[in-house]
Amino acid sequence: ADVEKPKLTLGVGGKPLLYYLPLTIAERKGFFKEEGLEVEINDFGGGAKSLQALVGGSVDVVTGAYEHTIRMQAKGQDIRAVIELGRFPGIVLAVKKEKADAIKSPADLKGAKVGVTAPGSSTNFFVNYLIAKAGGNPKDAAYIGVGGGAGAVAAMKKGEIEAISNLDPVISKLEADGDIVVIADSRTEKGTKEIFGGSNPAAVVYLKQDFIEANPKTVQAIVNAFHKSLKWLETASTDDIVATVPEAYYLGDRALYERAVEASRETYSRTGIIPEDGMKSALGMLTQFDEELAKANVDLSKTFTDTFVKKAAGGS
Amino acid sequence: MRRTTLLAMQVGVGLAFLLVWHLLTAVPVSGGKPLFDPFFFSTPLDVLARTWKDLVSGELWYHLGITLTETVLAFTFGAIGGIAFGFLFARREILASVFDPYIKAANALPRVVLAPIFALWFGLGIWSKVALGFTLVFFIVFFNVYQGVREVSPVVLANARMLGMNERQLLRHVYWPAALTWMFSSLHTSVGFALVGAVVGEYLGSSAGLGYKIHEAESVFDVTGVFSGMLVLAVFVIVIDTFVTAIEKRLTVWQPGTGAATAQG
Amino acid sequence: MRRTTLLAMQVGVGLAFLLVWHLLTAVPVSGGKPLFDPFFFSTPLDVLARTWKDLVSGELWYHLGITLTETVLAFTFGAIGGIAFGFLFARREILASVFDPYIKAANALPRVVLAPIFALWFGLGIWSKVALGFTLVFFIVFFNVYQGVREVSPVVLANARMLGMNERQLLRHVYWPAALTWMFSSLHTSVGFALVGAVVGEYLGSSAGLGYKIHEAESVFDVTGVFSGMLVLAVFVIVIDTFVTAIEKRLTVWQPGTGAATAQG
Amino acid sequence: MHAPAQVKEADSPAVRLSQVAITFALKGGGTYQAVRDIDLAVGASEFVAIVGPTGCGKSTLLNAAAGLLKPSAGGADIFGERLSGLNARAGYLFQQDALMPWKTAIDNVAVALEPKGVPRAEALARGREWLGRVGLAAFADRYPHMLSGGQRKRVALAQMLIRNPQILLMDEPFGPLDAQTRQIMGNLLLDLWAQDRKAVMFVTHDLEEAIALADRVVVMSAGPAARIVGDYPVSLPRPRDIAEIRLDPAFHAIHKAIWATLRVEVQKAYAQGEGANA
Amino acid sequence: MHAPAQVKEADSPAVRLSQVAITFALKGGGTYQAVRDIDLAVGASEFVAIVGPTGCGKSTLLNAAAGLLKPSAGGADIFGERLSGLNARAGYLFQQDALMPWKTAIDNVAVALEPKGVPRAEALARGREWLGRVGLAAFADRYPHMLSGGQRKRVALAQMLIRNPQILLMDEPFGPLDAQTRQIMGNLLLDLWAQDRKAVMFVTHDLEEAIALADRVVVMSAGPAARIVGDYPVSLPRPRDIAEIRLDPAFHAIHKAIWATLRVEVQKAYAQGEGANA
Ligand SMILES: Nc1ncnc2c1ncn2[C@@H]1O[C@H](COP(=O)(O)OP(=O)(O)OP(=O)(O)O)[C@@H](O)[C@H]1O
Ligand SMILES: Nc1ncnc2c1ncn2[C@@H]1O[C@H](COP(=O)(O)OP(=O)(O)OP(=O)(O)O)[C@@H](O)[C@H]1O
Ligand SMILES: [Mg+2]
Ligand SMILES: [Mg+2]
Repeated sequence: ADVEKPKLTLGVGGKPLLYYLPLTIAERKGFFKEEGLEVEINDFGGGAKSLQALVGGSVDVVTGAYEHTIRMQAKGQDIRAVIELGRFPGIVLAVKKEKADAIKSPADLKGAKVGVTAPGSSTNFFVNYLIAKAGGNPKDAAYIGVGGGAGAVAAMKKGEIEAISNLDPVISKLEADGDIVVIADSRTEKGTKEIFGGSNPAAVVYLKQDFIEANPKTVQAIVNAFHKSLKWLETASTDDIVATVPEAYYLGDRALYERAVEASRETYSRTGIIPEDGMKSALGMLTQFDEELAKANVDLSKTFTDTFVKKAAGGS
Repeated sequence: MRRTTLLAMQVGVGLAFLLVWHLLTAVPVSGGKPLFDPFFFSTPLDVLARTWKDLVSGELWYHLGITLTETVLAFTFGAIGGIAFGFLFARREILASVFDPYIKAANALPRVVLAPIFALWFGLGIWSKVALGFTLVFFIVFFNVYQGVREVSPVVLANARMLGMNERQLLRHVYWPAALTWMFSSLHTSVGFALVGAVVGEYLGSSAGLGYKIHEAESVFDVTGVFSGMLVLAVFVIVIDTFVTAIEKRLTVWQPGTGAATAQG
Repeated sequence: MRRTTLLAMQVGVGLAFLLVWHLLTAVPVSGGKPLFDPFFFSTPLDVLARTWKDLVSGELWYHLGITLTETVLAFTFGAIGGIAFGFLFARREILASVFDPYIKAANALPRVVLAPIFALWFGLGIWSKVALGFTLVFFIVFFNVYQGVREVSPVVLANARMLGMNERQLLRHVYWPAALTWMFSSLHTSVGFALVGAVVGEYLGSSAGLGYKIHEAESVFDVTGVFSGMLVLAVFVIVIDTFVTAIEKRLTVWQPGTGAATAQG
Repeated sequence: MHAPAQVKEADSPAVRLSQVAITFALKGGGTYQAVRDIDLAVGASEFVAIVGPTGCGKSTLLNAAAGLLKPSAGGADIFGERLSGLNARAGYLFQQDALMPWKTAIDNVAVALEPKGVPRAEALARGREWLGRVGLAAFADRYPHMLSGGQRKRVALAQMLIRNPQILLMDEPFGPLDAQTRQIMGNLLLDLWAQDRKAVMFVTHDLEEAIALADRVVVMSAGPAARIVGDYPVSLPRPRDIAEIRLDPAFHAIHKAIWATLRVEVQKAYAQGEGANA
Repeated sequence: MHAPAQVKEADSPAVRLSQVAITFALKGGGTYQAVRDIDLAVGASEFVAIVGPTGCGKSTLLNAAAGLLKPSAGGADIFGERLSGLNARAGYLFQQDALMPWKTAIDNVAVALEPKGVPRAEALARGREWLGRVGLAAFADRYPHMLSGGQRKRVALAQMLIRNPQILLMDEPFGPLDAQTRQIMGNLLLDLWAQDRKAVMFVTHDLEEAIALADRVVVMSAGPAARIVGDYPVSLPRPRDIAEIRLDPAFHAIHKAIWATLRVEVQKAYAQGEGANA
């Protein structure tokens, strides 16, 4: 395939995270190459930083959270998702085992210390949303940024926090060690439905609209690659997946990694298309806690372009 | 130069800086957009307005208080540690030579990576931030005090030893005053680093403090919030440094000073 | 002390450290678990084995090369900048007094927050990391050179001026050599910081380098990988520092040195 | 414009201090007036020695003539022009050690030619020659801390003389030298001076040395607020040999006269220093 | 065990340098032998003056006696005991400025009593008294850089003497002082010495001063590898007044004898310094 820009830089905030597994699969399985792309993957200290790199022009394409496209619209940046990678956020709210009796629902988090990856991050909003939904006031809990790594595990083990809203592998690690009890789990279809009443897009591939307009073939190639990746993930066994990712990813603890893959498998998008209700629920969650966004008039149709993914689905 | 002239010039530079910043961020150029992308750069007026709002609302003071505590603690412990070890190593050459490579290696460990370990050991409260700031301040002060002690004039030292001074007295009357200028030079640098340590610590995991506020603002792409946080930091460090300078002036009165070769007019 | 004794002692300390580390992380205590949780602390044997493996596989060299380039560039530019501005400010007192608060404020800005702006300006390649390292090295060197120049002996300076030296000649023959010890003291600190800057920059966003490797290992809870990265860093900085020390020794031959008061045996 | 300046220069003394007073600010707020009402002119080819009790203000006066110290009152004229900033026509041999510790003896001497634009190779050659003249050829590659007190002083002397300045300001140049070396150096200085008659301000504690070398001996009173209390012309014949001239009867007469004045001042100085406060 | 040591002490000279040689390592690999074969004993109540050409190794010898410099060969015995480390029974007046620049004159003097455990108030009082004796009572609160060269030297003198050490090592103590102040200080020193007869090693360039003060004048040869070439007892009566003793005919005889030796050495030194390499 002859694309306009075969050399691409891609940004991601924490590539080894299972959240971004489709990216690693596409890379390792050579799907980018098959599409005639040469992708350099830049890993950032967080999703926000990879988005900043996109806006700043140092990367062309980002695998990041869908909510970024909504936020950017409010900021006057035209950024579009082109394919959905995760249909459930994969965020889990859990409480310390010893507190499990006292905290049964998010509403009981009043006065509790809740660990989130970063203040203002989607894990933070996730708790806010859950508390509000359960009839509590999100402001009544204290939110502590603990990151998404060993620091988060440490915080829970040391008893610095009473509840945690985080992603895998932190959650799987804590679960495996028996430190926590899960209250709300958006890694599964069932859990997500319970929380959001429908699906809720998580990781997507997004680009600047200018770039999409200028390089449609390239974008198509990207989407094709990710689509292949999603299809592969749909059928692959856990062993296949573990064998495909770089060894370094499970060097820490292979069993844990397998467990986490197992737990996350359901979250990956099947079609790559974000459903209408998913977009709405994402927007609803954001506007609830962000005055600026609430004021902005967000046009959801400008957050996702489904033409590429539809073409990719037709092609394959 | 008189104090008022100096102050006027300082303020002038500050205003000039704000003006340039304003021109770059708030005034659209040809393309209709300002030269500096508003996605990354807030305008000075917005930042000042936001800072003012936060100050008035009182919320900022709480966070500022936390960061201040951490900074002061990190600075104090780091400086004391650096001074103590600097003296110890300078006086015990053998210790210095044996541990030299390890100290240098320790100084090169990225603090950001250590943050989880600090969180584990010291919890998520202020102490893990203090630890982070400490590791920055300590090395800067240490290397300077170490060098400062070794730079003592050999004649003055020999004289003091001939006066019969023991190690403690030498420390007090010779090494300490001789190393003072070196020490203060390092303290000026390390005030800033103490703050950086505290803020980065908060940024990486905490529930309060300026770093927390900045991180929060950053997560929702609120540049004005980020810049406002940095403005507060900047003002803040100037205030702390003023204290350091005042102490320095007191402790180094004996120096000839710049006016030494000039008689009173 | 003879070189071999010293080396033996240095190695001894290193081994003792490894032993303690081993005892703390690999030997189970009462509860069946070692004192330091293996989730957070790797054992020395694992770390050495991993480092060896990575070295042999050759992958590490590539990342090391990138980080080395960044560190050297950050160090070089930072040191040059710090030296240049240090001299400039020390020689132009008025500049120094006017800009003093701004420099101190700039030094207090958390680099972690600035990273996106650097990425914007300098791209994601090595230059944004160099910029980050620069901001650390610059201030450390700057403050020390500034102080060093002002500490020149007034009599030596007056003498040189009476010899008719112009500003350039004074710089070369008086200020520069007088500030050298100060400068090197700061360079020892800043070698470490240059590396920290580079690694943190990579950690916050990059596609290669040791910081990238460490970040990768950290996000999958691979403590052995993290520790191995830090080990490589540590060794690395000792090597760079050895160069700095060699240059220092050459440039400061004139100093009395520790053996000054003792005749040859 | 050129001619009148020349005339003026030829007429004017090399250094003229007029109504100079110098007051130091003390830490803590007080002030200390070191010298006052100093009127002193040193002709373009005159050798003036300055003597006075320790701490009276001799170094202070040289500093004023060198432009290193701005007088609190009055001013210094150099060849008829009011001095502001450094005195570029003067060489200054400081009372304290002032060699650059990071340069070897030869480098310390050779570097003095750099401001004149002398190429380095030539500067080194001339430097070596000068080190030989002060008896230190064998010590060219020593750093100052490896030299004895007297050796350092002689390097400083060579450093000053190699530039061949029109005005020599010398503050106890032969202080740490033994009597014999003192004479050798004194004769060296007189030889040079005889060649092109510079203006010299020479501070010493050795009255005999002052008389043996100078055209005029100026005596300062004890401080604070020291003044010039005596100005004695030395009308001994030139060229002089320092060792021999001391045997001259005229020498003794001058010595006696000056000593009478000086002795009183020194005793005053000592009495004052012992007092409660200056 | 106690008694024999006492006997030994009473019998032994305060300082005995035996077969001392001192060699400096030069940067670049060479060495420089400053002195060799030095045998010198200074009795427990003896005043020995050391003279010699500049750079011969006088300061080096004092450093060896003070324990600041380890001889390359031979050794120093202090009251019969081999010196290793610092000589705790000696006070040393350095040739260079050695005051602590961060202490005022009075603090510099008073701090010398701290190692003896004298309370601060008493130390200050005694310090003031000593500053008065050296004529600097009015300058007590000055930092060293605010003092003249001669004033600094006198502060250092007070700093050394206030401790009342058994051995005085003095390197050109009166160098930067005028003739009259020199005499006052010299008399002060003699008075003190008369009280409890310390051992004194006194380096000076002023041969007259050496003779006026000392019991013995030691003459060193020119360096390198300087030796002791003359040892002249001064059998002038005590107590002496420095100014008057010079008029004594015996004084002149001794002066003449020493000068003859010294003169040769100085000329040698000068010739050697001029040579290609030492
Ligand atoms: N920076 C200063 N601040 C205050 N007083 C000073 C300062 N410098 C010198 N003085 C005082 O001024 C007086 C004159 O000092 P100066 O150094 O000129 O003396 P001098 O005649 O050269 O003495 P000496 O022969 O001892 O070198 C002294 O009493 C000294 O204490
Ligand atoms: N650290 C050193 N390295 C090499 N040579 C040295 C060192 N210190 C002194 N010397 C040499 O040793 C010799 C004796 O020096 P010393 O200072 O003892 O002389 P001195 O007799 O005190 O002379 P002066 O009367 O000039 O003070 C000199 O020639 C000097 O150059
Ligand atoms: Mg003087
Ligand atoms: Mg000497």
